[in-house]
Amino acid sequence: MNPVNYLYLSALLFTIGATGVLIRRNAIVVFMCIELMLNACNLAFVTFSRMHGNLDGQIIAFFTMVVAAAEVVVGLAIIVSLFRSRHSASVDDASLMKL
Amino acid sequence: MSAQELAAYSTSTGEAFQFWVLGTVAVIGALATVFMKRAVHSALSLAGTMIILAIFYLANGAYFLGIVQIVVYTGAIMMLFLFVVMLVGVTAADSLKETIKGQRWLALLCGLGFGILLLAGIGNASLTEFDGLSTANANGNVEGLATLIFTKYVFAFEITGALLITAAVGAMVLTHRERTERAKTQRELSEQRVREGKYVPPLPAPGVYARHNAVDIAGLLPDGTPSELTVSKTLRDRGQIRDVSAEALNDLKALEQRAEERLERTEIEPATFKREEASK
Amino acid sequence: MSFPLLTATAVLPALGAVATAAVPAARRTAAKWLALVVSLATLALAITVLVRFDPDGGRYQLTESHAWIADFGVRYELGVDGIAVALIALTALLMPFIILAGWHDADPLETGSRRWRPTQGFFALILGVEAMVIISFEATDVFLFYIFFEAMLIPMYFLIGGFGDRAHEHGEEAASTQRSYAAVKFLLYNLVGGLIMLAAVIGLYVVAGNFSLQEIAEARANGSLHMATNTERWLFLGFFFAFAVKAPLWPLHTWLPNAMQESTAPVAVLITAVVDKVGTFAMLRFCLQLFPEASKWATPAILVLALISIIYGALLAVGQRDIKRLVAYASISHFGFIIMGIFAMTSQGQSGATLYMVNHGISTAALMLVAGFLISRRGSRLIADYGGVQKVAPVLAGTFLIGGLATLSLPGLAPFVSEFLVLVGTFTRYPAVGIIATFGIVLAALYTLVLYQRTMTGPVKQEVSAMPDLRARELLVVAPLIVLLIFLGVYPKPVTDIVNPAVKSTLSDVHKKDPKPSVEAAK
Amino acid sequence: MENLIALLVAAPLLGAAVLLCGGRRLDAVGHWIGVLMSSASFVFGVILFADLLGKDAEHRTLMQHLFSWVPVEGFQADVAFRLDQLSVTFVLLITGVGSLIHLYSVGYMEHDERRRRFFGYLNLFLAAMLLLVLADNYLLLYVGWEGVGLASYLLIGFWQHKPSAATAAKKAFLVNRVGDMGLSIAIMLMFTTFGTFAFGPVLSHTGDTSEGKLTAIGLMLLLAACGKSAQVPLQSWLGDAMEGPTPVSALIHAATMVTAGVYLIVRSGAIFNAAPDAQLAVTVVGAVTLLFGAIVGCAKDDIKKALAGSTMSQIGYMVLAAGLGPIGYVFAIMHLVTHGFFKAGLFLGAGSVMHGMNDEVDMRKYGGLRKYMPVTFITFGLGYLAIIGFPGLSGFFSKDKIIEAAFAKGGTEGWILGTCALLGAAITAFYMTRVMLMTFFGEERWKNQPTRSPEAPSAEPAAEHHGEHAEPHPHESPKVMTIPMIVLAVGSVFGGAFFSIGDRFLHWLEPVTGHSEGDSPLSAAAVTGGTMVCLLIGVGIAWAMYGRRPVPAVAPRGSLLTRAARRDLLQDDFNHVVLVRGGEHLTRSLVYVDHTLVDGVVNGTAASVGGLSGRMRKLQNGFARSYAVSMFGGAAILIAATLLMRAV
Repeated sequence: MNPVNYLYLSALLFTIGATGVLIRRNAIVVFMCIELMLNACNLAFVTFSRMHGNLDGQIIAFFTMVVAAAEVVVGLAIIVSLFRSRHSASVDDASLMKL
Repeated sequence: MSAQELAAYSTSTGEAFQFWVLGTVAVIGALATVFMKRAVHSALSLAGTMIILAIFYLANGAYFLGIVQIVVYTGAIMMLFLFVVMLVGVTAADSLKETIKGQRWLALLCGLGFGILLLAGIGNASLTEFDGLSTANANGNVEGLATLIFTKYVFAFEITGALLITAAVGAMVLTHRERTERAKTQRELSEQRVREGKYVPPLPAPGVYARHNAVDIAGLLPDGTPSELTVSKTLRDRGQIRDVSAEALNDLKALEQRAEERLERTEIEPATFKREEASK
Repeated sequence: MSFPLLTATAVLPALGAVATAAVPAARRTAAKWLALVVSLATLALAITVLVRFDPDGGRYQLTESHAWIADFGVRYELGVDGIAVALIALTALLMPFIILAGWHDADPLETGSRRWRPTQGFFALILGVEAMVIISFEATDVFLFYIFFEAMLIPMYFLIGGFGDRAHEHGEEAASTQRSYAAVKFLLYNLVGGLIMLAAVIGLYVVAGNFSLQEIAEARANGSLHMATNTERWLFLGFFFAFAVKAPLWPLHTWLPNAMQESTAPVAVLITAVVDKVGTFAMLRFCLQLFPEASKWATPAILVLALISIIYGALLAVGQRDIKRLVAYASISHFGFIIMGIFAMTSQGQSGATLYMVNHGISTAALMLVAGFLISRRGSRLIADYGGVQKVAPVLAGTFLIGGLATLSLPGLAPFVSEFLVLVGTFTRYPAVGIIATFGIVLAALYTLVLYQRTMTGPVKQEVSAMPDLRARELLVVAPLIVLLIFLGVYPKPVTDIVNPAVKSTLSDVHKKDPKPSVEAAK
Repeated sequence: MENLIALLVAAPLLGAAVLLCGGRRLDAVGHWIGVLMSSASFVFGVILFADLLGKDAEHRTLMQHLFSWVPVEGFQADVAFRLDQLSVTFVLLITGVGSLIHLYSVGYMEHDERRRRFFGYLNLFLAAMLLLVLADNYLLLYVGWEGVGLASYLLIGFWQHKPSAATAAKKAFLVNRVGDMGLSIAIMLMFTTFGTFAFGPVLSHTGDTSEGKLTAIGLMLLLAACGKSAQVPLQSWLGDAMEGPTPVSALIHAATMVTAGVYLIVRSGAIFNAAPDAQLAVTVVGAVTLLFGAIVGCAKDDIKKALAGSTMSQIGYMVLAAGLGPIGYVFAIMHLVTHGFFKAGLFLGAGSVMHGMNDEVDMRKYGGLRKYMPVTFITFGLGYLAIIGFPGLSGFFSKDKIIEAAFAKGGTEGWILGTCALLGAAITAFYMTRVMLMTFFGEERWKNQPTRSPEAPSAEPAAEHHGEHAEPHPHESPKVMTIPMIVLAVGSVFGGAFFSIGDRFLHWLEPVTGHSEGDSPLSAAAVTGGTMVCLLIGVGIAWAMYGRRPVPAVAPRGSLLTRAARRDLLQDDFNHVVLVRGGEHLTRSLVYVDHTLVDGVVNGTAASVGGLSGRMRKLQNGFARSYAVSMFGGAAILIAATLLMRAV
């Protein structure tokens, strides 16, 4: 089997995650979808590192994880405070982009 | 031959089998993440997907990452998610009904197009030959990563450290609520109640039935309607009050009817009629 | 590495602007004095530049050059030729008068407005404009020039939109809306011009590989850099369009009347006497040097436009009912003369045009500032609201008349020399154009005298009967300008001596020789 | 000795500067400063004149080069003066008569609180005029030329609170500007032709260039001359110029402004000699103006306007003579000088009459004034005799010579021009007699009727003495006014004789202007006889009309010609309809165009952009997710693009 399939898989997962971001309103779920996308990328990285035979890909994936962790922490904190202020976790409710 | 070489060049049929099975599961998990009504379920299915990804990492010779994936992601991050979900409301199932006109179709269309393009891109990129990680992982995957991290990527590494700290502090700052005045003592509260002249006695208890832990069941007022006051504020906010007034009345009816039957008063219709009425 | 005089001349007012803006709200007067002192110091520096500059020396002097954005060959390159020196001197000279004239223009209406600091802002912006104008006169790197040519718009925008005449015939509400309209119009016009120029600048970089004016001019001269005819023409048009907007050339002029009408007199002077000069100056320095062939190709069209500006501007000035608008249209007519002189491509024409820039700056300043004093007294810009001022305020009327006579270029006052040079220079090569342009002289007399007659002469209007004559501060503003007008009218040699060599080399860039007279009677 | 030349100009210029910048503290002595300065420059003039007399004829030219004025590549304009016989003649006339008028004004403007400024302007006027006649190149001459225009603007509009005065001043300046345009074009032509515009080179090289160019230059110079000397078609400002105080009229008409045109033509003689067509044009203009002015003069009831008409026609004589070329130059100048004397005298006399009559200017309200103001009467009378060319008086000599010269032109031209000149002489005699009779003879029409021309300025001296509606009681003017009149009268009596006996003037000017006797078809005696006959006819008719019959106090409707002449032969109406109205319409429509068309295009674009963005705004619904969709779609499109690029 050709490891390229891993890439196909990651692409698929990424797309699903993206679509989720677009159609879900619950901020937490949206967040999960973002995580899904990140993971898909990580998979791609890892596969690439295997293909090119060096570890840089894995390093990047590692950094991605770290950053993702940080991002999740902050993001969830934001969600919580949002929920406190306006008893809902819906993305649309929170959107004040239009004055 | 050891897993190392195996991961390096050829991909054994075993891996192929593993890929096709677990890959399917992963995709299903992803879909579930997106389409489950309740956040908890989404979180769980995402966790499943992540574990499968961890396995794939291992299969791709990224042992360290595989472990980290399980420990950090599935172990820490997903748990964090669950915490928040609990905090925000487990049962708060948000309807999947779309509010923005055409959003869903647009989204699906974009997703479809995007996915197709991506796959096509990967497809026509000639990635047939590949040299495995045997050399890179020669003296241990972890050592290999470490050397890279602490030599080539040391600067980025430091920065990510700073980033993590910032994130932690940021999270605290965001969630921390500054208490402006001293918390009121019991005494002050009661005094205040008396002064305001409402709810001088403590709030009424919830209607507890020995059915399950039922703090979420409102107590009934004499006319049989449930009283919001009897349920705690958080539940009220989440709208997780269970209204059992109807069944209570039904049970009452049932009781009466049985009593009637025992007393050989057989006019079924009214009873049934009543029941239907009650069930309304 | 000697002392970077040019940089200092530009940086000093910039620092002054920052300092002025930083003055605390309560200390208004301090800010004013600070601005005044800074402008005077800048004048001193400009004079040193004037002194250090050797007319017979190299073309660009006091040059400075440092790498700036190495990847794109952008350099921080300064250098002045005679034309630039003259204009820098003019700018630095006018600033103190502008500041003095605007002494009370930015005092807040309601006293004790702590938060907003209009006065500080006003003077800081003026100094900022000065800094940018000066550096764009000095820049010999096209990109550097472009940056400041555009950046100039920002402070000007706020000056026009933020500070208007204290009294307005339609009340403060209408005033503010019209102000903002004028400001936005100014900004849009110049931005459009600037963007087109930006495209041309990039194009130039693509063609030439660097931005240095001198290098490119060199390369063009010795043929090592060859441009395809069409390329050169397009680039030229790109540059010229921007400059034509800045120095309003018909039909791109309509922003000027609004801007000058709505802004306070000192700001109006700033626009027409200083900022617009950058446009005409840039035509002379960039268009002709970088694109000699294209310039020659475009000359007929440009001359026609200039001619239209001259006549059209003058006619419209006659038709105006608003003093400031009238002066604005007069300026449009004068800019027509300047551009005509530049593109006549004769040494008389171009020396005249340069001289014209200087003289027009001074004369317009004199006329406009006096007009401003007049308007501030009566609180109206409409000519019809005045009459018989000459009887109640003779000094004001006298200075106004002298300013007007300078505008109609009366011999003995500075503008005459330049205007006549331009006319002669044009006539020697394009007699028809020269003759038509002379009609502008008559029209100039018409609008000036009509303005003077309607405002100053006749029976005294009841509203102006209590009008005070010029105060000491105002006299201090006007008198030096008038003295200067007379001096340069009688003895323009100092300026021409500086300008002539620069003009000569510019002409050699475009490979043009003055037409010889049919009879050699001079010897 | 050369250095004195600059002082000629400097003195009055200094005076003007001091008086205008001096401020109120000079009010007390201001007028005397003015008189001092002008007479100082007269003294300088006399000294220089004496110096020139000392030299022999062809070395009578002093040059002074002050500094290089406008040095530009190939364009050299210097501030340099040339004093030769021609210019010194003018200098003496200007400063001499000018000083007298200064003196006269001291009395005339006595009660005007702005007298100091008046004298400042007068000095400025003298300075400009002197610069004009002393300049050594045309550009510097142009400075004086326009300086004169400015001074006249200031003086005519001196009573600015009178709208009529302000308008007249503006008109004068504008009409002159048209002339100036001609001069500047002429200078440009010279520059392109000769590469310079200094008198010496230009006038000495006229042979080297084509006649066409010279004709063009000549015509442009003629246009300039028409503007300054009020020749048809640019004469319309002269009548209105009477809005100024009377001394100003005297100064403008007699000594300075209007003579500038004649000076220009005579000075540029070399050019005209080489361009016959231009010369012809000059003579035609002169002849037409001569008759035009005379006719206008006949119809006016306003004494000053009548005199203005006569000035026009006298200048016409000079221009005519100047147009005749070497035959006439000298006589043009001679008539100019003598005219300077008697016309100044006449105007000062008229001023003195008005002074005594509450500034009444309508001659129909005069009459029989000879008893009341004898000195004025005598001086005015002498001036009158001089101007109509009464034998032995100065006008006789100069005008007679011009008429001879006109015939001497030869050919039909000569006949036509000569006849015009003769006709002019007759009309002159008529209208001057008319003025004389209406003013000083006949019954006293001003009796028992309040006379006060409504628009007469309160600043005029007599107003303080008499109330608004007082019957005038005529009185002789003070010494300071009469003395200049007497001096001028003397000049106008003996001037001509002095110049002509032994052709003094001719020999004096010949080196500069050159002279040639034309071949006159008539003998000098015949011409003189003809002139005498015309004179008598003119006087006779006037006597018949105004001397025998009483003059109606209200002007009769009069014939068509009379009415036309009262309105300056409709020339003003023409200007008004064609130029003023047309100009107004043009400007108004242009303003409209500028606002709607030029500006409208821009605003239109702006509006359309605004509308478009208004539509676009609908897309921004503020929902994060829909933005996300667009981002995602964008990403998809990017990928598609890259793939396509790689595919292609």
